[in-house]
This record gives sequence, C-alpha cells and structure tokens, in this order.
Amino acid sequence: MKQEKTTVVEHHNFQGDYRILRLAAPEVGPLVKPGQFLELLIPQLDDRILRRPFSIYKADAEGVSILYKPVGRGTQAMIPLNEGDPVDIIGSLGNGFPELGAGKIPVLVAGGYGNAALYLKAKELKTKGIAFFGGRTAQDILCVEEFKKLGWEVRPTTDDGSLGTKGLVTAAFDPWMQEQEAEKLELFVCGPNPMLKAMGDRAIEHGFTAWLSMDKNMACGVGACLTCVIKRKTEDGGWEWARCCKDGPIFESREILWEE
Amino acid sequence: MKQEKTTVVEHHNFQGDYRILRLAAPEVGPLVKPGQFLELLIPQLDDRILRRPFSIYKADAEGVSILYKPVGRGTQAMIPLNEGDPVDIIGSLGNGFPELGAGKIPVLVAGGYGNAALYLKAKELKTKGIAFFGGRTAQDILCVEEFKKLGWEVRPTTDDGSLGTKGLVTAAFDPWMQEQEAEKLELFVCGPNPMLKAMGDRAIEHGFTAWLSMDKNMACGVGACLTCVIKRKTEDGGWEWARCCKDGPIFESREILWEE
Amino acid sequence: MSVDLSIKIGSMEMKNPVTVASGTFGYGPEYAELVDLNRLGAITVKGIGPEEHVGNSTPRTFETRGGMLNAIGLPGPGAQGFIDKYVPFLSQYNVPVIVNIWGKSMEDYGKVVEILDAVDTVSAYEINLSCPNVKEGGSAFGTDTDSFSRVIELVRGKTQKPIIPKLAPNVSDIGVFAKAAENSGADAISIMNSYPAMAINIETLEPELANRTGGLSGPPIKPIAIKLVWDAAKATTLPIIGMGGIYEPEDAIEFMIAGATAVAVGTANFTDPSTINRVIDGIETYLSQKGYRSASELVGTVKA
Amino acid sequence: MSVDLSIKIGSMEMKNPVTVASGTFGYGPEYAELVDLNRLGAITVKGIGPEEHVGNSTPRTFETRGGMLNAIGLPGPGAQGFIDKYVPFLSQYNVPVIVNIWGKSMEDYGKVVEILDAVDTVSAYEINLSCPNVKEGGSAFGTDTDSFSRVIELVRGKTQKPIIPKLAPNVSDIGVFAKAAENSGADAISIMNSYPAMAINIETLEPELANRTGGLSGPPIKPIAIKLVWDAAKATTLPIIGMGGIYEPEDAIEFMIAGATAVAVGTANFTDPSTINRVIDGIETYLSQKGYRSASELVGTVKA
Ligand SMILES: Cc1cc2nc3c(=O)[nH]c(=O)nc-3n(C[C@H](O)[C@H](O)[C@H](O)COP(=O)(O)OP(=O)(O)OC[C@H]3O[C@@H](n4cnc5c(N)ncnc54)[C@H](O)[C@@H]3O)c2cc1C
Ligand SMILES: Cc1cc2nc3c(=O)[nH]c(=O)nc-3n(C[C@H](O)[C@H](O)[C@H](O)COP(=O)(O)OP(=O)(O)OC[C@H]3O[C@@H](n4cnc5c(N)ncnc54)[C@H](O)[C@@H]3O)c2cc1C
Ligand SMILES: Cc1cc2nc3c(=O)[nH]c(=O)nc-3n(C[C@H](O)[C@H](O)[C@H](O)COP(=O)(O)O)c2cc1C
Ligand SMILES: Cc1cc2nc3c(=O)[nH]c(=O)nc-3n(C[C@H](O)[C@H](O)[C@H](O)COP(=O)(O)O)c2cc1C
Ligand code: FES
Ligand code: FES
Repeated sequence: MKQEKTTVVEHHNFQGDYRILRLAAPEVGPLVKPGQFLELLIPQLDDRILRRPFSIYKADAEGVSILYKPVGRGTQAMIPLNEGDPVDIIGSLGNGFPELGAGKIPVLVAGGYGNAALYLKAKELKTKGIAFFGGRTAQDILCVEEFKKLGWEVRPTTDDGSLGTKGLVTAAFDPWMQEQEAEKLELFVCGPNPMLKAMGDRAIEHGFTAWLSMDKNMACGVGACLTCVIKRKTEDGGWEWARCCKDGPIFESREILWEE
Repeated sequence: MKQEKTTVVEHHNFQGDYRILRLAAPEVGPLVKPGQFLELLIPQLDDRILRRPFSIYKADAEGVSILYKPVGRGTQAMIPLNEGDPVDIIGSLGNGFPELGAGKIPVLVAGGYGNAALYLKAKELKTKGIAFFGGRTAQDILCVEEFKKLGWEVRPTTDDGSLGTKGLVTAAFDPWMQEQEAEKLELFVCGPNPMLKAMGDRAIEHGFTAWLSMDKNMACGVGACLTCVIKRKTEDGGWEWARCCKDGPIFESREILWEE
Repeated sequence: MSVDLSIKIGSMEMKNPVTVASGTFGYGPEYAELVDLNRLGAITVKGIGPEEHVGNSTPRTFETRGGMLNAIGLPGPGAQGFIDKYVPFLSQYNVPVIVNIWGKSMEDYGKVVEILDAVDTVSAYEINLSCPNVKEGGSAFGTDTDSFSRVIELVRGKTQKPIIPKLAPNVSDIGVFAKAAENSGADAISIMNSYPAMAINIETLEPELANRTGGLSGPPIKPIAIKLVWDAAKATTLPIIGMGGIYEPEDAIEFMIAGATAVAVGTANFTDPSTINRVIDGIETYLSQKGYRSASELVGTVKA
Repeated sequence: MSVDLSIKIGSMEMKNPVTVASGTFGYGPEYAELVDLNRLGAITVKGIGPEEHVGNSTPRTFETRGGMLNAIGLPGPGAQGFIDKYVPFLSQYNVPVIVNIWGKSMEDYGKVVEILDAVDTVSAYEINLSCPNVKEGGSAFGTDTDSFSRVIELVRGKTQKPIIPKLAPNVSDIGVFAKAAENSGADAISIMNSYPAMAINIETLEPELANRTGGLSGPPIKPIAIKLVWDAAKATTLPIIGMGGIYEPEDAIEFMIAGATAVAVGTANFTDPSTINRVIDGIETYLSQKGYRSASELVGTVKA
C-alpha cells in the first residue's frame, strides 16, 4: 500500500459512457494483485473531501488504469482530467482474488464496471474458462474482445437483447451451469449487488465456490474508519462485521450474511 | 444593478503580474458609471462562497473589463479562466465618481489597480488634467500610455525610482501642488489605504476636494450585509457607518472619519 | 397538476414556503433590483432593536472554508428608524414582512414591538434570542429556558401578530426550547442562527473579526441545522422556519422533509441572489414531480 | 535555530504536538504502511468499550458539502480484545498510545480502565463523553455537568495515567465543562468531537445514515472548534488537545494560538494520509520562522 502523488497519462472515452483513466504509478503499479482497488483523490472536486474507490483495471510497472462511468459528483468531476494533470492515489488496496483451486474451472461473472475488476484475473489465470457479462444494452458489455484475446469464451446478456442472450446474466449462466459438474466451478464475480447475491445464492445451492467483489460505500479505504462493513458469518453461528476495503472486497459466498 | 450569468471574452497578461479579464456583459456594460465596481463569482473557487469586488476598468454596450492582480485565493483561482468559460457578475455597483465641479482642475491619483478605477473617469472628463501614479516599481505603473492618449499628463513615482520620481506618490504630488491654487483642484483617488489617507489629509489641509475610492472587504456588495462599513461624519459632529459598497465606494475626504 | 405552495405561520399566509434569513437581505431595497420581492413567501428584515444601534467594529465578516463568519453586531436604525426609512418601501409590495427583533434587556424586546405593532406592513416578529454577536442579551436569552420563555411571554402580551422565536443552536437539547416556545405562546419557531465560531490570523495572532468571535453560516452548518429542525419537530407542533446553508432547492426540500414548514435563504444571497428564485421553482418542480398537492404535505415526512 | 516541538499532556511526553483523532486512524496498523507512526506525537486509537461491541448498521458515513457525517456507533473488540489484537503491534513503536474509552454506563468506563491499566503500551486515556452516535451514555454524560464530573472522578480513581475527557461541543458554555474536568482530576481535555448532525435523502425520505443522525466532522466545524478551544482555555489551566477540521499546518497553528497544547488530525486522514507529516513539518517551519524556541511558546498567544 502506497500513497502516490502522480499524474494522468491518458484519459479517453472507452465505450458508451465508460471512460478509461490511465495514471502514472511506478510505486503502486507493481503492487497490484487482481481484484484490488485504489482510492482516488479527485482534484477540483470542489467542496467534497472523500476519495473514491475504483477497481484496478490494468496495472504494470509504470502505471495503473481504471475504467469508470460518470454517475455522481465525483466521477463527473473526473471527466475534464487531462494528460499531465496531478492526481493522488492510494493503492493497491483490498485482498484481491485468491488463487484458483486445483482442478477448478474458472468462471467470470461481471456487470458494468465489474469487468474492470476481472480483467487482471482473467489475464493471470492459466486455465481460461468462460465469462458471463451482463448489462442493460450492448453499450454496457465491456472489453469482450479483450477477454476473448486472452483466451476466454464470453457470453454476453443484455436486458434489451441488443447483444447476446436477452435477460439478466443468470439467463445465460443457469442453463450453462445445468450442464456442468457444479462443484468443479469456481466463480469470480464483480457487479451490482443483485448480481452478487444471485451468484452467491447459486453457489450455496449448487455447492460451488464463488468469490464476490463486494461494493460498499467507503470513506478511508484502508480499514480505519469502519464505514464499509458487511456481515460475515462466524464459526459460532453468529456474525461479525468485515471491512470491504481491508478484509475484502473479495469474500467467498458462504462467508456473507446477506442483509434484508 | 443586474446579475448576469455570462462568459469570458478575453483574458491575458497585461503588465507585470497584472491581468485583464474581459467579460461579455450586454446587461451590465451599459449601466456602468466611472468609479463603479462589480462583484465576480469566481468559478471553481473550490470551497469559498463569497464574490470578489473589482473596479470596472472599461465598459461598453457589449461588455466590461477588469484589471487585477492575483494576490489571494480568489484572484489566483481566476488565472486559468479561458475564453468561453462561464462567469457570474453583479454590477454595476456603488455610487461612482461625481461630476467635476465647475471651474475645477481634475487630478487623478492612483496606485496599483487604482488606475483601473480611474480610467473611465479619465475618459469621461472633458477637461483633462494631470495624473499621479504610484507604484513599487515600473512594473506597477499601469496604463500610462492609455491615459496619455486620452490627453492626460502622467507623472509616475516608484519606490525604487525605476520610473519617474523616486518615492511615494506624494513625492511628485506635493511639489506640484505648491504651485497650484489648491482650492481649484479636484482629486479622484484610488489606491491603497495609506495613499487615500495621505491625499485625504492634504485635501483637508489645503482646502481642495478629493474623492476617495475606499477599499474595504465586502461580502454582499449591494448594501445588505453591513460588512464594508466605514465611519462617515454626521452633521451633529458624530459619525455613522456608511457602506462602501452602496453609499460608496467614493467618499469625499471631509466625510471620512479615519480610524486609529 | 398544479401544486399549492402556500403555507401558514400562525395567522400569516405565505404564498410559498421561502423567505430570507434576517441580516442577509438588508431591509428590502438592497436586493430589489435583482430579486422580484413579490415572489418571496415573506421578507425577513435585518434585526431591529428599540433604538438606533451602531453594531461592531470592522472586520465584521470573514470567509472560511465553505462558509463565512459574521459579527455584524446588529447595527440598525431602531424601530422608529425602520418605520421611517423602510416601511414606505416595503408597503409597496404584496409580501408579508417579518421583522427580526432584538434587545439588550427583556424590556427592549417589548419596546420594539410596542413601536412596530401598529404598522400594518409588519406581519410577524421573529424574536432573535440567539445572536452570537452582541454582548448583552441575544444568545444569553436563547440558552437559558427561563429567560427564553419570559421574553416570549412578554412579546406575546404586546401583540396579536405571529411571533417566531429564533432558537440558539448551541444547546444540548433544542427540544426543550421548542417546547418552551410553544408553552410561552409562540406561533412558530425558527432554526437556526449562525453558530458561535472564531478564526484567528496566524500572522498577526489576532482574531479575524473585530468582535473576536462571530457566527458561522452557509453550507457548513446545514447538517447541524437539519438535525436541530428534526429534533425540534419531534418536540413541538409549532411550525418551524428552517435555515442554515440553503443553497439549492434540494437543501430547502431536505429541511421541509425534516420538519420545516417554511425555509429561509441566508448566506446564499451573497453568493448568488438568484438562489431564492431557484429554490422556489425547485420546490414546486419537486412537489409536482412527486405528486404532492401542496407544500404542507411534504413537511416532516422523514422516515425516521 | 532548532525548535523544541515536544509538549506534555500530564505526565505523558509527546515529541511533537500532533496526534490523530480517535476513530479516524483505526488502531494503528491501518495507516502504518502510509504514515511513519514513529513520527507522531501520540497515536490515539478508536474508542474502546469494556466488551466487544458491534456498533451501528450501515450506511455509517455520508459525505456532505466540505465534510462528512459519521455514525459508526463505536464498534470494536473491547478492552481485552484490544490488548490481544493491537497492543503487540503498538508496542513496537516508540510513540505514546492514547486509548479513547467509552461506556454505556458509568461503571463501563471504570471497567475499561481496569482492564487496560496494567498495559504499559497504554499511555493515557481519552474519555469519550461526547459520542453523538450511541444511544446510551456517550453524549449524555458530556452535556450534564454532574454525570460528566462523576465519570471523570471514577476513572481518576482507577489510574495514575493521564486522563483526558473529550468534551461535547453541543453545549452553551464549554467553560463550565472545562472547569469541571479540572476539578474532577483530569490532566487535560480534548475538544471537539464531531457535531450532532443529520442528512436526509430527498428521494427516499430516509436519513442518509442508518443511525438516522451522526456527527459532522472535517473543515466545516473548524471555526466552531477554534471558538470552543478558546473558550475552554479561558476557563481552565489544563492542557487542551484541539481538533476539528485540521487539514493544513495553518489549521493546527490556529488551534495552538487559540489555546491548544496539542492537536489531532482527524477526517483529513481519509482525504490525505500525508496530512499528519505535513502538519508536523509545517508547525516546525512556522515556529522556527517566527523565532519561537518551543511549541509551547505558541500556545494561547491569541491577542484577544
Ligand atoms: C471496491 C470498489 C470498486 C469500485 N470500482 C469501480 C470501477 O472500477 N469503476 C467505476 O466506475 N466505479 C467503481 N466503483 C464505484 C465508484 O467508487 C463509484 O462510482 C463512485 O464512488 C461514485 O462516486 P461519485 O462521486 O460519482 O458519486 P456520488 O454519488 O457523488 O458519491 C457520493 C458518495 O457515495 C459514495 N458512492 C457512491 N456510489 C458508490 C458505489 N457504487 N460504491 C461505493 N461508494 C459509492 C462515493 O464514494 C461518495 O463517498 C467502485 C466502488 C468500490 C467500493
Ligand atoms: C471596491 C473594490 C474594488 C476593487 N477593485 C479591484 C481591482 O480593480 N483589481 C484588483 O486586483 N483588486 C481589486 N479589489 C480588491 C480585490 O477585491 C481583492 O484583491 C480580492 O478581494 C482579493 O481576493 P482574493 O480572493 O485573491 O484574496 P483572499 O485574501 O483569499 O480574500 C479573502 C477575502 O478577503 C477579501 N479581500 C481580500 N483582500 C481584499 C481587498 N483588498 N479588498 C476587499 N476585499 C478583500 C476577499 O474579497 C475575500 O472575501 C477591489 C476591492 C474593492 C473593495
Ligand atoms: C451577515 C449576517 C447577518 C445576520 N444578521 C442577523 C440578524 O440581524 N438577526 C438574526 O436573527 N440573524 C442574523 N443572521 C443569521 C441568519 O439569519 C441565519 O440564521 C444564519 O445565517 C444561518 O443561515 P444561512 O446559513 O443560510 O446564512 C445573520 C447572518 C449573516 C450571515
Ligand atoms: C469515522 C469517525 C469515527 C470516529 N470515532 C470516534 C471515536 O471512536 N471516539 C471519539 O472520541 N471520537 C471519534 N470521532 C471523532 C473524532 O475523533 C474527532 O473528534 C472529530 O472527527 C473532529 O475532528 P476532525 O474534524 O478532524 O475529524 C470519529 C470521527 C470520525 C469521522
Ligand atoms: S472504508 Fe474505512 S474501513 Fe473501509
Ligand atoms: S458588502 Fe454587504 S453591505 Fe457592503
């Protein structure tokens, strides 16, 4: 974990509303493990004081890239960032994805910017498997070619049927799963909460492993403030708070006590 | 008085640290009287909420210009303003300079950005007289050629002697004044407080008229908050608060009860 | 569907819930060229004492991160001066006028009302029991329930017009004061005044304000004000005029949801005098988009 | 000329006046990769109760204009858990550790100290009498002088180490509490906790925090904190640890001029963990440029 006061290397539209921000990060870049994130202090975010967490999409010895969608005050304030502008990051943060279990078939499941969190994992895994990407429209299905280039089979689903199977990611995943030996599957999931929950439920029902990247509002990003907690089951049948930023963001589906 | 949400037309270095900002102002421009000012809401002034007052240097049917020097948070945040950037002004504000008295000889006295406040007056006056401009170095003596073009004689003074007489503005003014019929002089003064005070004292001592543009921190700029008050003598020998933004910024030297 | 924006503060009818915070809008004329006064729900004028008062020395305001400090010290023309100088102007408009009143002693409050009460243009009194910037009276009345209640009772005895005590924010339990206001005959309460605060110049070691301390206002205090309004709304059935850092329509709406029947735009007038119009329009749009028939329906709807 | 930055809080020596605000720096390890803990004047850890505690539901924080709200609700491992999990780590460093303690009842405060007092690594206790986010205890003790004094006396009876009550900001006269702390045997006081506040989501009508209300921290509260420190400094001779919105060295210096012997960096850690270093360096530079020989010389030098 390092704090790096650095600069923007590149910033451009990627697809639809999504944008890619590449930052020089000779300190942070080499530390990155797949599934980790960084905390960005957005310059000129007027009168807001908190950093924003972003999954690390790509990382190497010189820098890191994030893939984001402007949705609120912070992400919108990122749009004017130009090459050479100063930024401040803390990274890499969080536990990251574990190693694939021996003999397991890796399955990636993602929605929206979730693809960003999975890319490094897809690259790292020697065994290439299958990726289920869900989105509202074709515009929201990111990086398909990139994952294919890495050797993955990609099955997109869209709410409006504009790409791949029409429906939620489960519409493609469920029929496929029927034909598998469930306990051999190992899922790496990153996406909106309902998707995480849906995959978590299936993992428990069908007895496979599912690593879920949990998305919770954060303040410090390093485990100090206790903002980003979720309920994690304890051995005695109870639960304890676990910090998504430090103990996570990756949790195995069986660990999570879903709220509501 | 109008509020105008408008844009930057031009913004450039003028001389030394001084800069000129030209704004489109079809509403405010035509209202301007010499000696008035505007209140600028500086965009991207991060977490600061107050407008900043600036004398109106030039004004016409299409726009207004201000001449400023970056000295603090607000003025520094103005530097990156570019053509087309949105700005918000309220103007024109304050009483402005009165008409020249019949048979009077007009004298301009200015320091720093004070020249900006006097330019429109210099232009408006049919009788052209003499202008005393003081500054630290030659770099701080602004607009000399412009005033000359309008038909004024300009006598600069600088602290370091790099232009004109060495010393304060009084070093040039005092000897000149000795040769005049003092009661015929009418001064229009804009500059730092010590200059205002020095000229005000001379006006009272020698019996001439001196209109002083008073510089006081402001919040609202329109007379509502009662921030910018100075002590004005009342007829009964006492004093009352007068608002620089509304009752001023121009006061005749005899009106002012100097503090300390 | 058209929305009924009107609300009532005691017997005073406001065409919409938006007024201005005392001291941030002068006495009316100051912003009249920039803001259509007839659009306001009410005009609240700068604090008026029994007699002319000079207020504090300068500097009287200081800009802080996100907000400002003020220690104006309640200068003003006094009650009779207000009638002479400003009532003719204000009477031209079709807008209720709330006069914010203050005193150094309990009797002073009574005196102001005695002088003003015959004036038709004066619609209601906001009783400033919370000015952080005068030595005597002001805040002292606002933080002690006994004298707080006695000032209200005294004013109540002198007028039939709505009286609106303005509560001090620097108390542990604002509910006690809200309830005391109700019991003492107030028609509404207003919350909050600027918060006692200070800034020191680290070069000169001197306070940035001549009065040494002042009141913090603007966006920084909004979350404090929202809580105070919510707390007070639980303690009293009186209508509340909520204020503190309202800059956007969303801020005003948040105050109403917390329990404010009306709201006041304060420091935002200095930043952008068009705020008032934006807030009125924004409340109307919000109410109509959400299917409310009236502004009152929104008041106190917080799910808490 | 080299400046002596060291100060004393009771018997506790700090190599410089800068600590961190409880709850914004975890228990030590969280920021250890980003901040050299040995540089700190002291480490103040997150509030510790007598037993393990779960704290509030989420959302626990919310960003506001210029600051943030928190209602964490004091989750933590409890006194024994703290010893087991964090003392071994903390004892590696050459920095005094201030343990912030809290309880639901008066006895709870005593219990925490009983469990911790034998631990050498624990240098001092900051007694949280002002947490806005727990139902029982916390703030209730901080706004009533009787129970305030009794908690301090009880803790005093259990330890020789410095005890530092943390005062509630939402009182009319903090001087009373400062004096009461002194009379009850405290060694210092700390000011201020986050200020009770609230935010409501205008789409859902729900409070933005699960706990409904929370505490406002960060730059918005600094001018309030400066005034509280100044007020308290006039009422007591105890050293004061000042905090509230410290983001820049200038902020810390302002607190010291107002009367704070030490300062704590809080919310700023989240924004920029390098703040602490910047603040320590900045204080040193300021002192040496102005010709002070020691940090203590600056304390309370405000010309007011
Ligand atoms: C571990 C993690 C990884 C993430 N990776 C990405 C990514 O790769 N690409 C991407 O576009 N976004 C990502 N996000 C979400 C991203 O942080 C939010 O889009 C962003 O915080 C929204 O900020 P805003 O200022 O635009 O919105 P605002 O609504 O203005 O934010 C207000 C506050 O809410 C918080 N917040 C709002 N939405 C979220 C959210 N979904 N998750 C967490 N905090 C939120 C913000 O941090 C801020 O404190 C990630 C979030 C987490 C927790
Ligand atoms: C009537 C009038 C006309 C002016 N005309 C000009 C002009 O033509 N050109 C120019 O360069 N400057 C002019 N000024 C001064 C200009 O407003 C200040 O330079 C500016 O306010 C400093 O702001 P800042 O944010 O850079 O400094 P900061 O120190 O960050 O300002 C902090 C606060 O202090 C106030 N303040 C600081 N210095 C002054 C000052 N000298 N006068 C009033 N308020 C101050 C600011 O408005 C702000 O509220 C004028 C001031 C007045 C009152
Ligand atoms: C410059 C200034 C002057 C004020 N004068 C008064 C006053 O005379 N009487 C009063 O009750 N409140 C006065 N206030 C307090 C405001 O009415 C209001 O309660 C406070 O500023 C909070 O609202 P805001 O954050 O929207 O400004 C004044 C505030 C400011 C900023
Ligand atoms: C997330 C968070 C958690 C906090 N937890 C505690 C705590 O456990 N005990 C305590 O006394 N104060 C706690 N505080 C208050 C801080 O210690 C500090 O008093 C307050 O935040 C003001 O300082 P700041 O503005 O620099 O943050 C907490 C503050 C924050 C923001
Ligand atoms: S964001 Fe602070 S603990 Fe996770
Ligand atoms: S700046 Fe408000 S009255 Fe002059």
